Amino acid sequence: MSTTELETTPREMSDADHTSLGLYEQVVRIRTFEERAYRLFMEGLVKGTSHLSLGMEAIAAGFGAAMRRDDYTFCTYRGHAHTLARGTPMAGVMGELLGRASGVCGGKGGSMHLTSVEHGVMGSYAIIGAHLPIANGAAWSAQARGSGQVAVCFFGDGTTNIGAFHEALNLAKVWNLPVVFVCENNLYMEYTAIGEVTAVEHPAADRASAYGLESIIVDGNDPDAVYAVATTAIDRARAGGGPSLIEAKTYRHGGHSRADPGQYRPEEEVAAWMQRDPVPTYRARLLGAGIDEALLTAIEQRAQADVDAATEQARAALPPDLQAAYTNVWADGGSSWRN
Amino acid sequence: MSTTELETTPREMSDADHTSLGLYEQVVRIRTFEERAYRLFMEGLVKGTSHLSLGMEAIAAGFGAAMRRDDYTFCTYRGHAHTLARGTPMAGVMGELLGRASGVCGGKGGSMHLTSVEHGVMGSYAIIGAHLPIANGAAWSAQARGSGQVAVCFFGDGTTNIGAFHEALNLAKVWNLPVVFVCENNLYMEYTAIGEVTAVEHPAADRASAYGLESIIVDGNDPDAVYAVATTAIDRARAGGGPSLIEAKTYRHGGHSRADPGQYRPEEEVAAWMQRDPVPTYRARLLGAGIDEALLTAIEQRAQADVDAATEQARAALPPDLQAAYTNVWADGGSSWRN
Amino acid sequence: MAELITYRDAVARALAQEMEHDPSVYFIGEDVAAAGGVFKATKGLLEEFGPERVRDTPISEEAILGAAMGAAMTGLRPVAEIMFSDFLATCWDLVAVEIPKSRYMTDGQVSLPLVIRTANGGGLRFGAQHSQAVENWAMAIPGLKVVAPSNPRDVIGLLAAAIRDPDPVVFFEQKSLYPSKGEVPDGEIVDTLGVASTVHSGSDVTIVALASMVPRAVAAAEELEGLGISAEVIDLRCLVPLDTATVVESVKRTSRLVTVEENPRLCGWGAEIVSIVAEECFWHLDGPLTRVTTPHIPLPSADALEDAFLPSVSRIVEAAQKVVQ
Amino acid sequence: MAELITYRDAVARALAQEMEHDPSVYFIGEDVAAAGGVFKATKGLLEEFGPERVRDTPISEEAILGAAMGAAMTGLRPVAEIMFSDFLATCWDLVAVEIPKSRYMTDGQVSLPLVIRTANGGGLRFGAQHSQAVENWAMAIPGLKVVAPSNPRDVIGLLAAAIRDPDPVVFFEQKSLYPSKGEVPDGEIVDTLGVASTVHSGSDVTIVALASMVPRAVAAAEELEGLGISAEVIDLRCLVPLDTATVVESVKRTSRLVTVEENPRLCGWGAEIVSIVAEECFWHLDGPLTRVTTPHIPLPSADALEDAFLPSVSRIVEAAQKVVQ
Ligand SMILES: Cc1ncc(C[n+]2csc(CCOP(=O)(O)OP(=O)(O)O)c2C)c(N)n1
Ligand SMILES: Cc1ncc(C[n+]2csc(CCOP(=O)(O)OP(=O)(O)O)c2C)c(N)n1
Ligand SMILES: [Mg+2]
Ligand SMILES: [Mg+2]
Repeated sequence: MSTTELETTPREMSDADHTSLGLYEQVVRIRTFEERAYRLFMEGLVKGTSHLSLGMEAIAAGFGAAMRRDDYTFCTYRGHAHTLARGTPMAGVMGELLGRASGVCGGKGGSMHLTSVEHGVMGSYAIIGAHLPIANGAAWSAQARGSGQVAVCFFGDGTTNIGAFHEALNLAKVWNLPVVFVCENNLYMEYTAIGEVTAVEHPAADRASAYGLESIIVDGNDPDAVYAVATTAIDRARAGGGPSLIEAKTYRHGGHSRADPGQYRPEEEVAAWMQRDPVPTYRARLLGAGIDEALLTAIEQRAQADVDAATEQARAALPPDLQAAYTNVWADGGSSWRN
Repeated sequence: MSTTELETTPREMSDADHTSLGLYEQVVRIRTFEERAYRLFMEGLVKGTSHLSLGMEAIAAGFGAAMRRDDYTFCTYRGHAHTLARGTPMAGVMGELLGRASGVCGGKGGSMHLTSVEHGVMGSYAIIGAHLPIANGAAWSAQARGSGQVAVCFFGDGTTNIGAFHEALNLAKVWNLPVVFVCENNLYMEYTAIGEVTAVEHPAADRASAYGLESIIVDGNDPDAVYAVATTAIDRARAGGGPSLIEAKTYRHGGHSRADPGQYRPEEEVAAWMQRDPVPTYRARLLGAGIDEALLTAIEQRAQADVDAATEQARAALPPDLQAAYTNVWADGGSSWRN
Repeated sequence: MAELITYRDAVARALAQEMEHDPSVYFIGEDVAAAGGVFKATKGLLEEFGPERVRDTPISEEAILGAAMGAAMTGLRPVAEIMFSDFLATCWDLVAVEIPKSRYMTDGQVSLPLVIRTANGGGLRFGAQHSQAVENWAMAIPGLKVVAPSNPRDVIGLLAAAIRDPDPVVFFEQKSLYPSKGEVPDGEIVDTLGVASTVHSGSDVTIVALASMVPRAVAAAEELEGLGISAEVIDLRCLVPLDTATVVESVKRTSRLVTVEENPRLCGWGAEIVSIVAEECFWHLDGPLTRVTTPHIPLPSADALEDAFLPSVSRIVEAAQKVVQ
Repeated sequence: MAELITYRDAVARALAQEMEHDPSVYFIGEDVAAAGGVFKATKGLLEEFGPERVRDTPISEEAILGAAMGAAMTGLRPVAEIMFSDFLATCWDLVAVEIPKSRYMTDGQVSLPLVIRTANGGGLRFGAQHSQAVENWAMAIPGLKVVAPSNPRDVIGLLAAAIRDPDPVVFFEQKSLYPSKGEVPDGEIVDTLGVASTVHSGSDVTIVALASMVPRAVAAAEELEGLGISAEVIDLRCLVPLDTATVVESVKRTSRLVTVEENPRLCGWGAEIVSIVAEECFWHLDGPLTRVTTPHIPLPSADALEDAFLPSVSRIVEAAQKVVQ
């Protein structure tokens, strides 16, 4: 449906409206950033590889908004969105994608390993499944320290078939850890449909009972729905209620990584999901709820400006000094293996 | 109940009686062998370690009887019973326990790695979980070759919490493999109760649905019940009906391995399970069914005689020749890594 | 007749040749069938040999190698792809503790004719978890054969030999070499494992290299010629079986050794070559035995850094000059 | 005052000392708490420090090391036990690809003060899957510190140092040494990582050993004395950081080197020591550099075979005689 049909006259802003605008701002910022990252990859400025969250922004936005400042995020190589959603400055993320000294990891991590500990982003992990047990560890430490922090761990549908998933979910339940596992089910692994290699229909939700957990599925393209389910799970974990496993149904607009056109996906499927693009649909919902379009336009313009600025800063930044390769292997700052 | 109460007058033997006698013979042979293995370990003749199936004999007996001669067995370090249940000669098994050249693996495998390919025993694996994916491979090959063979894979309750379990069960279902996974749930791992480290009550059965499988629990101390469930699962697999996961409830009479007295187990628990010892209870059932006690006594005497003979042969056998250490690393029979 | 093909296409040609040759050869891995592999090195195999013999798997590396191992012991000759060699770590129990020990522990009852293909090494700006050169991990495990070709022709000859070999082979394809081209003769190509090749003859110093380091070593040898140093370059091709005869014979002539490996510094395969030479050629040596390696650091992602720390032609030249002077 | 205690009891004493010293030290593993460990090396810790700090885990090695890693990056100092070093293969991704690279990839944002304790090596007739000596696997990974004590006193001093170290340490306890006894002084013991010790002085040949090979090397040195050969024995104690200074200084004096390791032949730590010496001491050498290792085979189970193939005193003596003559 077109947004205009829905438009009503602007009105006073409620708390809920502010939350909605925050969510909209986040999806728009991520969308704008990812579109730019794709362009820079095609221009050869982003080297190696890059995995985008285009179409999947609502999950990062909803959880980011539900998390406390000191909560922990663990994500994958497809982690630009989650890194930004915790407030990591765009320039540092863009700098890392471009392999600059100004990057959040000084250019040593790259697109797949974005990390910003000061923003609670404890790392982007590029080995399928590896970070689920690690997220448990952060949750265990929060529990031991009585800090009330919660660890939120994002991963894909394909990740539910690797052993580390199983080990992590079981231990999380047995130790009653404050951790929330979020499966971003975008229906595909790299180029293979999850349905072709999985014993159950819902790769995460149909496994929940194997760990004594409730089966939870949410529309991953609906920022409000994600925010609601995230708030419930995170609050429960913080209150000592233990872990959750949430399956968020979503879809990536582009391919798996780099220049993959994603042609292994049926046209109708792509078209159907494009109808559910979280950015225009959420925009329409807000307008329908009577939010002043000017506010939305302002958000969109601010996002463009910020991404432009971040891109400029990253382009202007220097590559890492060669000596940097020999730093931070060890806590003493160096890399010597001999006395 | 005492056996005498149940006794009735002997009668003609039915097919069912022959099956029962076969099962009884198998549990008695395994029981007798394992008691001897324990004694030889305490005498220092079995070196290293040894994991017995005392109290768990009915599972090996029931499955052994239900398998076709060319089916595949994959078991663990706790594999004496499963190796014998496929018809591997006792002398070769005893020889391996004693580290003799006459052992089924020439003394190079030891108690934890009993293997007899000619009897379908494709190996005893000492790394928890490792053999579940390997059993899939044998089942995949049987499927590809159209041989109608089935792979049966035995493992313990503690093994359900390691990643390889999860990966194997999922692939078995996705590829519809002719494999039967049998969890011997003896309530303990080494010295820790399975309930203390597992998110669900039934470590295997409560996970079946995560792989699109039926939840199956059987009394692992009842040879008839095991035989029945084994026959159904194996026939289904052979007919192209895919994998099964079976949880057999049982208990080990002794400790985990070596000289472990198993004192971490509550006395009442041990006492209660001793009441369910498969050997006397099955003996009583057969007598109650009117089987001539003389037949049972004969089986018991034959088992003793065979174990005595196997022990003598093993004691008399030579240790492996030192040169044997350099054989069979490679298919050419040797061990050279250079040209 | 011969044609110029890429290292990438050589992989598919070798697999097709062997699946054609032997119906018991099966191929499994992640995204290998319908997608033709993430490096496009297995394109066309599904179409040619069908879904029974060319199968996509879940992301379950232990299940993949378990399937290969169990199938190999019961009559198939499986080839399993582990997409990146870094991921061997997620199934290392199968690679290091199950597959290589089975024949030995059963005193020969079990045969495992299987091949693990994997994309190895750096140079693509993939960062520390997708760029490791881990052929030394496999070389350290008794019971594994280890192969790493440096050119398209060898990819075919050695992969064919690995598939026909009755023992488990880990086959390292250097991912930085996939786009590289080379002459390949028509018809079936099957080599023998354990035979190194001397790709550049010389008399002053022996340079031993493998896979992606071979073209760099050859370039260095050419540069050294201009500097009046005659370098012999040996392409090992296999780490196990290891062609020690070729290395020892060469070092006895040149009296000097430089190894060039992508492995990080400590316990790389270069250390093994140096140790063999230090024991078996000691009285022939005229200079310190030197290794050119990646420094002992995780590989950084930024292109500027990655290029600076993988062994380069100039580092090889310097090392050779140093041992000769 | 000092007392005679076992290597096994030294482990529990070191853990108690450090858990006493620092409330952020936590200890997890399979059967480590209520049962006190399958080697009884952690007896009494649960009773002393309670179930919050001393925890039994499921049989989930990846979950164990993941818990340790995540906890270490967020304020705890976890010690995780991997029961047998062979099982490191089931969590090798955590050991080799996650834990050692995290600080580097994040350019120092993440600190991982954690220790992985594990029972390593052969000699107990446990067969090929429970007897491997894999300290070389860990040494090959940039970002890991690697420790392997040879006696009860060092178990305490080095385990304490490992726990207080800000970087990840893999701590190899040689399971054949658990029953061995040694003098241990009273009070807190904390050593420094990366310092080798010369346990027997000599002038004809340097013998470099580690863990269970140290007592054998010393016995060999004593036997060699009778044969008129003066052998110096160095106990490395740590592989990373590596005390190359002590080794290089010694070899420059003795001009000869024999390394003694439990690793299988190829790419063991002995090859690294030989390579360092072959490059840095070349002009001082008077004889071939020799390694005594386990042959490159999986370890057989039978006692007769196992005893014959782990490096023995007599093999060390022969090797030293050979390089000296
Ligand atoms: C252990 C391991 N196996 C394989 C890969 C290669 N790989 C990278 S992403 C990917 C697909 C993951 O799919 P999914 O979990 O659905 O996440 P998505 O990319 O769809 O977000 C694969 C197979 C890897 N990185 N690690
Ligand atoms: C990967 C791995 N972790 C730990 C061990 C040590 N271990 C040997 S047996 C055992 C207990 C296994 O319990 P369960 O699966 O219930 O089998 P059971 O011994 O009771 O038959 C453990 C932890 C191992 N062999 N492999
Ligand atoms: Mg996906
Ligand atoms: Mg058990």
